[in-house]
Amino acid sequence: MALDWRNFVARRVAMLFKDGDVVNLGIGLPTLIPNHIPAGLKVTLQGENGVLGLGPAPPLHEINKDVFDAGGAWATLNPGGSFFDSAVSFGLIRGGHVDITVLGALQVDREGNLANWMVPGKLMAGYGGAMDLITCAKKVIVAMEHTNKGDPKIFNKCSFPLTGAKCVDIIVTNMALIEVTDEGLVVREIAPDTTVEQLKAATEADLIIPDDVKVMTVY
Amino acid sequence: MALDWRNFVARRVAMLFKDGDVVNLGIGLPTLIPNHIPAGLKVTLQGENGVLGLGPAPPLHEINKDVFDAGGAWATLNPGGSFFDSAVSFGLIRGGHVDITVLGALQVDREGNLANWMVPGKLMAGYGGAMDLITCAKKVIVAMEHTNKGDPKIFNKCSFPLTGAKCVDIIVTNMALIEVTDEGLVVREIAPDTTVEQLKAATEADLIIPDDVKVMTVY
Amino acid sequence: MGKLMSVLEAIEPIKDGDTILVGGFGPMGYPGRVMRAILKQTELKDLFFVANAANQNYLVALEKLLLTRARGMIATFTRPSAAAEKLYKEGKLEIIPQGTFSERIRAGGAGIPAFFTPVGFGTAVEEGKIKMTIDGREYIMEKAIKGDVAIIKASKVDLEGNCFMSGCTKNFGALMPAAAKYTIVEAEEVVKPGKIDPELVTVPGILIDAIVKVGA
Amino acid sequence: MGKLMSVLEAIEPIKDGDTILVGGFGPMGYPGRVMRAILKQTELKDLFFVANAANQNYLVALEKLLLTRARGMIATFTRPSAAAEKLYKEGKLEIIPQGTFSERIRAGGAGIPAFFTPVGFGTAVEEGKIKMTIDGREYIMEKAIKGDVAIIKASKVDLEGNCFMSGCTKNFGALMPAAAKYTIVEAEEVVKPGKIDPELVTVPGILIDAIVKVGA
Repeated sequence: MALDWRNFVARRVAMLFKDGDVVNLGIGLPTLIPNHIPAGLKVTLQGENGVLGLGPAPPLHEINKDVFDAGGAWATLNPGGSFFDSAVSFGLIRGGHVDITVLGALQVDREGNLANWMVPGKLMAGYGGAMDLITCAKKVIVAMEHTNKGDPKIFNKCSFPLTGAKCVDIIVTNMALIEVTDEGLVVREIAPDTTVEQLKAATEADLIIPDDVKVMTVY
Repeated sequence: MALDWRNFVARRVAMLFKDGDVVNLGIGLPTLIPNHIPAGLKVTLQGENGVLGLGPAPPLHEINKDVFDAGGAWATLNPGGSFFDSAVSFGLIRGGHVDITVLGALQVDREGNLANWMVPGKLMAGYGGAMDLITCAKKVIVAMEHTNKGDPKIFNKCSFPLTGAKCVDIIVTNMALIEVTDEGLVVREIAPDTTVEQLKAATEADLIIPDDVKVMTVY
Repeated sequence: MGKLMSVLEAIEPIKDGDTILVGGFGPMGYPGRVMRAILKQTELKDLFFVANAANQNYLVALEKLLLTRARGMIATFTRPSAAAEKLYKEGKLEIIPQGTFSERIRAGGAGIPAFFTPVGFGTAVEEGKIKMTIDGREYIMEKAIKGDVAIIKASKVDLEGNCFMSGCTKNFGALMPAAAKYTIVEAEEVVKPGKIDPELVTVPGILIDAIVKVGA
Repeated sequence: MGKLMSVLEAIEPIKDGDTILVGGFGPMGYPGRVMRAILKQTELKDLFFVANAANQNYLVALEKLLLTRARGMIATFTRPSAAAEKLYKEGKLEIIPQGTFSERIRAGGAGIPAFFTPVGFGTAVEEGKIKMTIDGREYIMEKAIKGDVAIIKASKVDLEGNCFMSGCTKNFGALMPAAAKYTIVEAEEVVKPGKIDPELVTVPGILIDAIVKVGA
């Protein structure tokens, strides 16, 4: 059964996790990721709202109104999980105890700058916990649709106000897996249904495409 | 039944407490104070080792090895008490949530400076939690014997390294109750068995003795 | 007088111009009963709110107070909120990162006037702030937040004010009482002192001034 | 490999020169079993210890390590300790206030490189430190403490490393794991994940690397 593009991206991101990782997932597409974490891989999900060990959403009749994720969705707690206040929660985040954070973006650029909190003159959402997470998590993965209705989201330089400076490590989209390096944006994988020309056309930023670029595949 | 001087001092200090006060008691003489707090006065005892609501020492056969005071003595917890770590504990202290701290001193002086952590060349004990308490508690009460085997302990200027600068509010000894003011040390009460001459002889510091000085009495 | 009182008694000490810290992560842990009383049963004005979020759908009393009776707000996320948009355009809304928000409130309660954090460096958050390089990395200095009043919600509270906040409802309400001069807690369950396990006290009673029991 | 291991396996990663944070308020919460193993079953040297106290009567393995195999120590209270007196005379013992000690360790774990406190102003503690006047009061800047290793004791630990520390035994051990690269916890009771109430977890398991079960 073919995956839709959102689940394709979610599964490719899940494949980047290692045993023992502590992972924080943003709202939107990243919430699909838990369904794709291989059984047997021990990944601890952190919610910045004060929880470690988030489990799947409960059946409606088993909701505990005090257990929810940072997007406000009902959740469960896995055995070995724990609850704490926001100072402890962001102490864990700021202290570097979250290995990976995965979140969406309005814009990302060649230096790894990320903008996702406002569109000048249009939208003002706020930082929430994103700024702490992308500044302090050991690895920052952006998971998103490659374009916004055809308009590029990956730039040489972000024009929106930044959520974080030089923080993004990897960008995973429906078209490619791109690594942010000191040399620039290096395309490591291209989706099977995407050509190099399509990828370049959908990206404002200069891309480095090595000879050994791989086809993006998921198990 | 007459009180010995230590219990006399302890009771006079207890009479300074008000309903609702949060109080931290140092080691030595201050540990006698709880016996003298009037029934009906709600005073919450804090231990900087991570506890609010310390109760009396338990009978030997009822010791809970995880409940103790900051002097390391076994204690009990009153209903409504709670436990927490040392960062929370000193957050409460530093944040000004302890109303009164009572502790001993090697030296106190006219400016309210206090020295109780070392005697140069002789003794090096360390600050423990005393420095935080005397800097941040709303009221600092020194409870001690007026002299050290006849040698004064109240000076115009401390010679030992300070534990806290300009922090002491009230000094209660077996000879007097003295208030530290901007004008200097004001004797508010003199013990019944002490003369003004004896008090002055036992004190290196200049003392202000107002006309309305009272006799130090306890209930 | 005990700490358990009516909502009107509890909010009586609040004054025009006060800075009010409001607990809750979205609707979870948000003290809706007390906030509604401030909206509907007082004419308090020029209030300054410190709350994680504004949200016109879930935090209705706060939204209405922000619209007409607030002189400003500190928050981390304010979508959707017409009131927050209005304050933002007027330069009266300070948006800060959530970890910095939490830590500034904790600092306010813990006697720490300021601290350094890497969060916000290189963004608009750093503007106007002291910067320092410490052990080779660049940081910005953030100052403590204190309030006149904290309004929080607990799962259970005893008559001395000891609060238990269940699961993820601790969030910011657990930090606010220490940072405020006067704290009101609302709870559906009010019990006798000693009925909350001393290991489960989220906020010690010494930090609580007023308890309001709300219908379950 | 799981986190439960022998004491020798647990201490194997410790290296000469390491900074070791040791939990405990006096003997309560002090990880005696692991400390004895370091003393008797290793030849580790040039160690730097961060512990609230030195005490030759109650903290015997620490005392002996301080006497012969330590390059220095940070502590708040060291009486009686011949080893601490020796280090002090050699200029290798830093005595700091206990609240500053706690907060510096918490800061180390929470990504706060430095903070301001009023404690120590006007005393020897302020020497050599940055001072700042904030909102009219004078403060000194204190820097975070981090370690290579933390060694702590818990009342109960689960196989994922979640620790429950009972009563007053939380003290500094609750703060140290976040501030260290590698943490060993010793406990008399080791249980399956899920057997500790999620509201009672003093230290989350993600901060624990090695669990040593000790005889009751």
